[in-house]
Amino acid sequence: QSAPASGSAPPAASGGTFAVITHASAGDAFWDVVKNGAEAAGKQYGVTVTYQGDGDPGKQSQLIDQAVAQKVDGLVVSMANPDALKEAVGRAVAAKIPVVTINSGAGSSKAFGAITHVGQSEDVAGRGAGEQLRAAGVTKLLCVVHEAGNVGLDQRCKGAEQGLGGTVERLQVDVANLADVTSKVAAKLQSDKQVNGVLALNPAVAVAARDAVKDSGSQAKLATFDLSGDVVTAIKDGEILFAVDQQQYLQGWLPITFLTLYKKNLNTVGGGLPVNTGPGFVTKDNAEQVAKLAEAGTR
Amino acid sequence: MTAAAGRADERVARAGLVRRLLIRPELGAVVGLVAVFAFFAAQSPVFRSPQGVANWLDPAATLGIMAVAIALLMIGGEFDLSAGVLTGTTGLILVTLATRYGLDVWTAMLVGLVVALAIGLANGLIVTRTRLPSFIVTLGTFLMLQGVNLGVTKALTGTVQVSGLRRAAGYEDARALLAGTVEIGGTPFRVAILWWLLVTAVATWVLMRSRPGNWIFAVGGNEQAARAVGVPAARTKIALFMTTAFAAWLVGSILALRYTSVQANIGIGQEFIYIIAAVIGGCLLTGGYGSAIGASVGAVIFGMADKGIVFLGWDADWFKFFLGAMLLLATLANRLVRRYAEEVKH
Amino acid sequence: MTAAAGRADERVARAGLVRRLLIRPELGAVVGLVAVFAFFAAQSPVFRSPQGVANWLDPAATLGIMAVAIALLMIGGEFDLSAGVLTGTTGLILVTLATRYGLDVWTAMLVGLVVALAIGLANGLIVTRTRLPSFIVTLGTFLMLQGVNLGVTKALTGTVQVSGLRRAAGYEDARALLAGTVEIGGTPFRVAILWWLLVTAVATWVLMRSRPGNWIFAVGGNEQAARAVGVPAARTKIALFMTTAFAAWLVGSILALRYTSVQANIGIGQEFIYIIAAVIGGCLLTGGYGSAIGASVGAVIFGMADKGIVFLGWDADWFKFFLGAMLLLATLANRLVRRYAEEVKH
Amino acid sequence: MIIETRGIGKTFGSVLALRDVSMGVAAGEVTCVLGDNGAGKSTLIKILSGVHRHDAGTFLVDGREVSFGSPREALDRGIATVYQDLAMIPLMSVWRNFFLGSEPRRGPAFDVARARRIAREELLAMGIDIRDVDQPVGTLSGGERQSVAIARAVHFGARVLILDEPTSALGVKQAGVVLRYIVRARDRGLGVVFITHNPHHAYPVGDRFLLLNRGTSLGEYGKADITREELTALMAGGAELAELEHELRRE
Amino acid sequence: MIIETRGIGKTFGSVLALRDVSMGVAAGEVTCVLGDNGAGKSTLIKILSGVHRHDAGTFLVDGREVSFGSPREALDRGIATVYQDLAMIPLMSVWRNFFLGSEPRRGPAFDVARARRIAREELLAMGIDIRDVDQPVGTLSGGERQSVAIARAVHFGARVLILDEPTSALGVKQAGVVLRYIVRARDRGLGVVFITHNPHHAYPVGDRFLLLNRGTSLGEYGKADITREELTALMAGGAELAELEHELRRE
Ligand SMILES: Nc1ncnc2c1ncn2[C@@H]1O[C@H](COP(=O)(O)OP(=O)(O)OP(=O)(O)O)[C@@H](O)[C@H]1O
Ligand SMILES: Nc1ncnc2c1ncn2[C@@H]1O[C@H](COP(=O)(O)OP(=O)(O)OP(=O)(O)O)[C@@H](O)[C@H]1O
Ligand SMILES: [Mg+2]
Ligand SMILES: [Mg+2]
Repeated sequence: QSAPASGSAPPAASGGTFAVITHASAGDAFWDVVKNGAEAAGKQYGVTVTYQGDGDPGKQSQLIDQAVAQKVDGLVVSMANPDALKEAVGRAVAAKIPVVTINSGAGSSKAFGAITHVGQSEDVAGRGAGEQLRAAGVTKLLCVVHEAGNVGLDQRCKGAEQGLGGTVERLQVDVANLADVTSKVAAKLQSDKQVNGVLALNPAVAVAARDAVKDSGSQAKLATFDLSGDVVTAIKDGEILFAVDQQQYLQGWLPITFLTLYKKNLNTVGGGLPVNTGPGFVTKDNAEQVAKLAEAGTR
Repeated sequence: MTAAAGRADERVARAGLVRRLLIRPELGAVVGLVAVFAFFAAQSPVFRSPQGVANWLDPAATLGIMAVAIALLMIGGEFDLSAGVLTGTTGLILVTLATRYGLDVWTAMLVGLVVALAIGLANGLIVTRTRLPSFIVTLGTFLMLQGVNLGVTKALTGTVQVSGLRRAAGYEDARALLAGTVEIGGTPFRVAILWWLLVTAVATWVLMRSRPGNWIFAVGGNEQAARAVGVPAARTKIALFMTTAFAAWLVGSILALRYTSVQANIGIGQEFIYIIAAVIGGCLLTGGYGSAIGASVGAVIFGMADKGIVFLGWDADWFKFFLGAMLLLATLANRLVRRYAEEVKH
Repeated sequence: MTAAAGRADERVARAGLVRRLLIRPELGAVVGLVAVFAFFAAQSPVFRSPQGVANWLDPAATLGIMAVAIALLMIGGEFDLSAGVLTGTTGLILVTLATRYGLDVWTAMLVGLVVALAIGLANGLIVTRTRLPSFIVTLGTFLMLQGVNLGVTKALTGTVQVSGLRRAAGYEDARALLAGTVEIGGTPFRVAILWWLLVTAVATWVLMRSRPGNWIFAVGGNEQAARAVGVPAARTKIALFMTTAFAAWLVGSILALRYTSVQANIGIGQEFIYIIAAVIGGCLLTGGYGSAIGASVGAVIFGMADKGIVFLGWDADWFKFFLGAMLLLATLANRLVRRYAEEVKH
Repeated sequence: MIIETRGIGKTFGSVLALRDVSMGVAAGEVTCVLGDNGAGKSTLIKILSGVHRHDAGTFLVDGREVSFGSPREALDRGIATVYQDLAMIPLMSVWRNFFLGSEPRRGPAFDVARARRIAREELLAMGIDIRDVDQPVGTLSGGERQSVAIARAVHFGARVLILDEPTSALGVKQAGVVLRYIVRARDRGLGVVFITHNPHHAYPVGDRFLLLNRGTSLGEYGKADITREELTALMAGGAELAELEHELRRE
Repeated sequence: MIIETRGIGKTFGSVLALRDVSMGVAAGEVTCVLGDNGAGKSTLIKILSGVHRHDAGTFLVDGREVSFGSPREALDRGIATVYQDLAMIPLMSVWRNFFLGSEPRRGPAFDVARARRIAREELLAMGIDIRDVDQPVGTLSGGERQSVAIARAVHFGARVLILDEPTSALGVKQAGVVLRYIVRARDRGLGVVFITHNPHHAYPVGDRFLLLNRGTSLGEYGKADITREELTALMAGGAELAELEHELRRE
């Protein structure tokens, strides 16, 4: 089969096979950078990295079970829903597979037997965004949720609410249909003039929301999570205030590094405390530098 | 015993013009439309302002273009689940070729069109040759295209989104034609709305006043009987799949030009919204019945309900609940009107 | 001229046992099953190991329970798009009541069952009373339930996921019954597999060997003709919607007990996978034809393809591509076998 | 009179399909309904059997006024019908179609073995030698399908048997069998309603003749009041048939 | 001979529907195909009209061997057919059905006004007074539907007209009209294949009689070789009909 496989079945001769299993579906802009980071690290260390993801915690735990059945040498798991993954992770630990948790789930990481946790939960990032927006004078914020019921997105909005200290209204849009995003955000801005800030949780949504702000003639400040070429351009042009950058590349790179070291050398990093990767912010000041990196998919 | 043609028949009760109009498939949907509009317009002044109208007409236009194509296909007795993802494929082709391979926008769009038509042709050929249900075949293409969109985009660009179309040659012209705005009474409306009206008009003419239109109804109503009187059933169906692919290309290009960037997972899930709009507009899922205007009206109903809830500022958590209730009520109104029209006496 | 019953008829060619078997709807699907299994088993030793089998049988089981119920409904000529979200609703009810309102697990499950059956009843009543297509009606319930799942969960718990079922009274017993494992040859298999086999067996018996089974085929094949000979068409359809709701409750409870937490958006999108499995297993989308065993086989095919691709370690970006290709090939194999069976001479 | 209608009528949207028709069906008698195409014969019997609800006039069963909401209600009063266009479920096998709605039971189960056997026997008795009762009805020939419907109605016919053009798709021999069934049913005390375009089929078995034309009744005649020739003439709308025979023979 | 078959046969799965049938259709002649229900008549004409492909024997049109892949190919050689069970699209209006597959054009468009007018005229000429040619075919009576199909085939019939039980659902008058059409088509030099169960319809118009029984041919007779009584006797499988008439009359 001619899959352009960055991680293909036969384990590479040297280091071993590590499985990255996240709670995001394939093609998600944020998690794609994580994937790129993990794969780059795999190439660097000469180990095989496989990446899978599914937003349904049940499916995610099935993927973990599969990795255990395949006797991988290490496991990287994002835990948006720790309760649901408890048993699957437990089975991996019982099978003597070292586990590193990433992104959310820092609280349960140690209890489940993971060797360490990398990254920070979405609400920390959200809080950072909220604080920045408050500094920019936003009092009523629109949080654009592009996948209803997604825990990560909910945590981002919640964090922003804490950081802002003002009102946060949620708006549900369909990320697969950008025209819909534009017109819904515009509808909200037209019908509620109090809203003076918009927080997008995805770069494509940010681009669509930018049009909405323009269309509706609103003065609302726009910020977003994550980067894309267009987002960076918009930041440079002053259309978007800033983008939250969790530096999630590290959430892919570091766990593979740690697992490789653990396997070779039994190193454990952080002594059970989480290793933080962000959040960073991309603003007009540093947009120029990261533009290229965002296009390449590492920021 | 044989009455002269044209003489009134004593066995036909006098049917008022109103009732005769109501019997048409699309005019049932129009009642749903009026009801939904009245509901939102009464409560939100912004909703009925020109700016508000421009706002909810915009997504209705792109949805409408697709709904009309899907309605033709459904009247012809088939489904296309791959149409939503195909809008993404054409957009990705356009942006990738224009930004990474230096093609100008027009050439990139042409390549996208060729690929889209090829995919439509493949869908049609597989369905007519293997006689597998189109639900399954286009589900296969749906999944495969999803994989291709993601896999190829990643392989070529290293990311799951391509952007930067603004800098490509020919961008401004193409944008003005497909993704610009026209001012009407001081309010800018998207040109997509004009394209949508054009597509609806052409589709209606084809359905009602052309030979292929007659064939579409026939292959959807009873394919074997249609074949038996010499209708080129396979060719008709293949043409319908290619029409859908064409519409997907049109919508994909409009959206890519408007947002200048495309994400690899765009369009997923939209295929059902197209079908929903067509069904609200009176198309039968079993084929052989429906109208292009109805599908357009269905698209507007969906667009109004979808945006109206936001205009009213109802709790976002309950959004889907209201949307579902609204759709159910609109279709119910539509149905009640039609039944009334069919059953009223004398 | 009238041949004695039982005497061989000279107009019937000798049909081999193999061919007679192949003509059954489900045995076509079995060929697809064998092909997919052989493909993955040949390349991945883990896939064919007991642990691997337990691994892909597990999702096939929950999918299979739903696919069988949906297959019955589809044979009866209707769709249910709300079934996937309903698994989430029942799970949310179970976990919320057991963790926030102190009910024991059994009572909470009972409440979930009552709600599920009420929703099934509502679906059935609306479809049979209004004569709207079930696609639209259950689409309405689908959206409404999505809203309710999110809105109510947020309102009651403040988050979009509820967890902590492990601490509820009666959890261990309920878990052992619905979400535990049984050891076979040293490998733990999920008990859900047993439930799935039971559901398939019961459904097959009902379809083939009971009066309601006859009615199901009839209302799906030609509702008016069935009504004309006295089949209680409305009651049959309502019962089918309630059966689907029951299955959704069973699966929702199994999953909630297994993962002890439920997310408010769970189950969205699954409704089509159920339909896909049923169609792979030989159900007609137009109703009147299909089998419960076929739907189960379809679920296994889907489960194997879904997990097999992961076992082979193919790039996740291309996952959907392979899944689509696999499904298309499996259905094609199925169809070719059936056509061969029907056309072979003497 | 088991069944009686008085000035019954039915409208579909703007189409007046039936107006002011009065008729009766008595036990032990055959009522023939005759008339041109589109005269309203099928509409009339669909009202009698509960498929349509009449919207004018009165409809009495056993002297009591009724308005059937579904065919089940008619069946429950012993009215069994062979429809012209609502006959069979094409994808279902012959025996399943045969027993649809009245499945024999053994315990909770559908007694499949008995259903198969009876279906085959009843069809054989009609002179239809179905190869295989498991064959889907959709693959039967037009006449075979019609025979299954008739055999079913005869098997389940309780008090009134309604047959809408049962003989039209049948061969001479099979038609003869059906006519014999009608006579036999009549002799068993059933009321029979028989629709046909063939006066050679209608006259020998009919006791009363209801003539419909363009939705209205031209009158109901007893057998005593009318000769075969008169009947034929009335059905053909005058001397047309004789003239035609003559005309065709000339060449 | 326009059409000729030699030892033609067709199998559906394990069902041998037709075996070793030879027949011919000549210009200006009417070939009647007669036989019991399930004898294979419809299967035979579906081969002639391209719906099924034969799997044994040879099939010649104008002396050249053919095997039609679709009805279109048959139509293109001037073979028009009225099918017993593949007649109409129920949800489509009468005029759309009438012109389906052969729509009249005006420029690129379907000439709707003309289609409406011709459909109404042709039906009136058959004695069927359709209220409204915009009515969906599904709401017509059985006989009206059949008339539309016949009117269509007659209107488009080029060299061979095949009619599968066209008169079975028709009233006496309408059946007469159809028989007259057959004669007129024959006189215009068309070859006609006419399937019926009614010897009174078959004998007056037929020139040759092909008798089928249980899928095989019992022989082809010229009109000179057979009397009406012999034909009736052959169709009824012996003296059954006479006996039946007698039996029924007795009571
Ligand atoms: N559902 C319907 N909607 C509209 N018109 C209808 C409907 N059903 C029947 N009609 C019309 O009512 C008239 C009577 O139809 P009916 O079927 O009763 O005739 P019929 O006497 O049985 O004729 P045939 O001998 O041809 O079967 C026909 O002209 C038909 O077009
Ligand atoms: N598609 C099919 N599959 C299986 N069997 C078939 C199929 N079509 C026809 N048959 C069988 O072939 C035989 C001949 O059918 P056919 O329709 O040719 O009969 P016919 O002579 O037209 O009868 P009738 O006078 O009743 O219309 C029948 O027994 C029928 O069951
Ligand atoms: Mg009738
Ligand atoms: Mg026939």
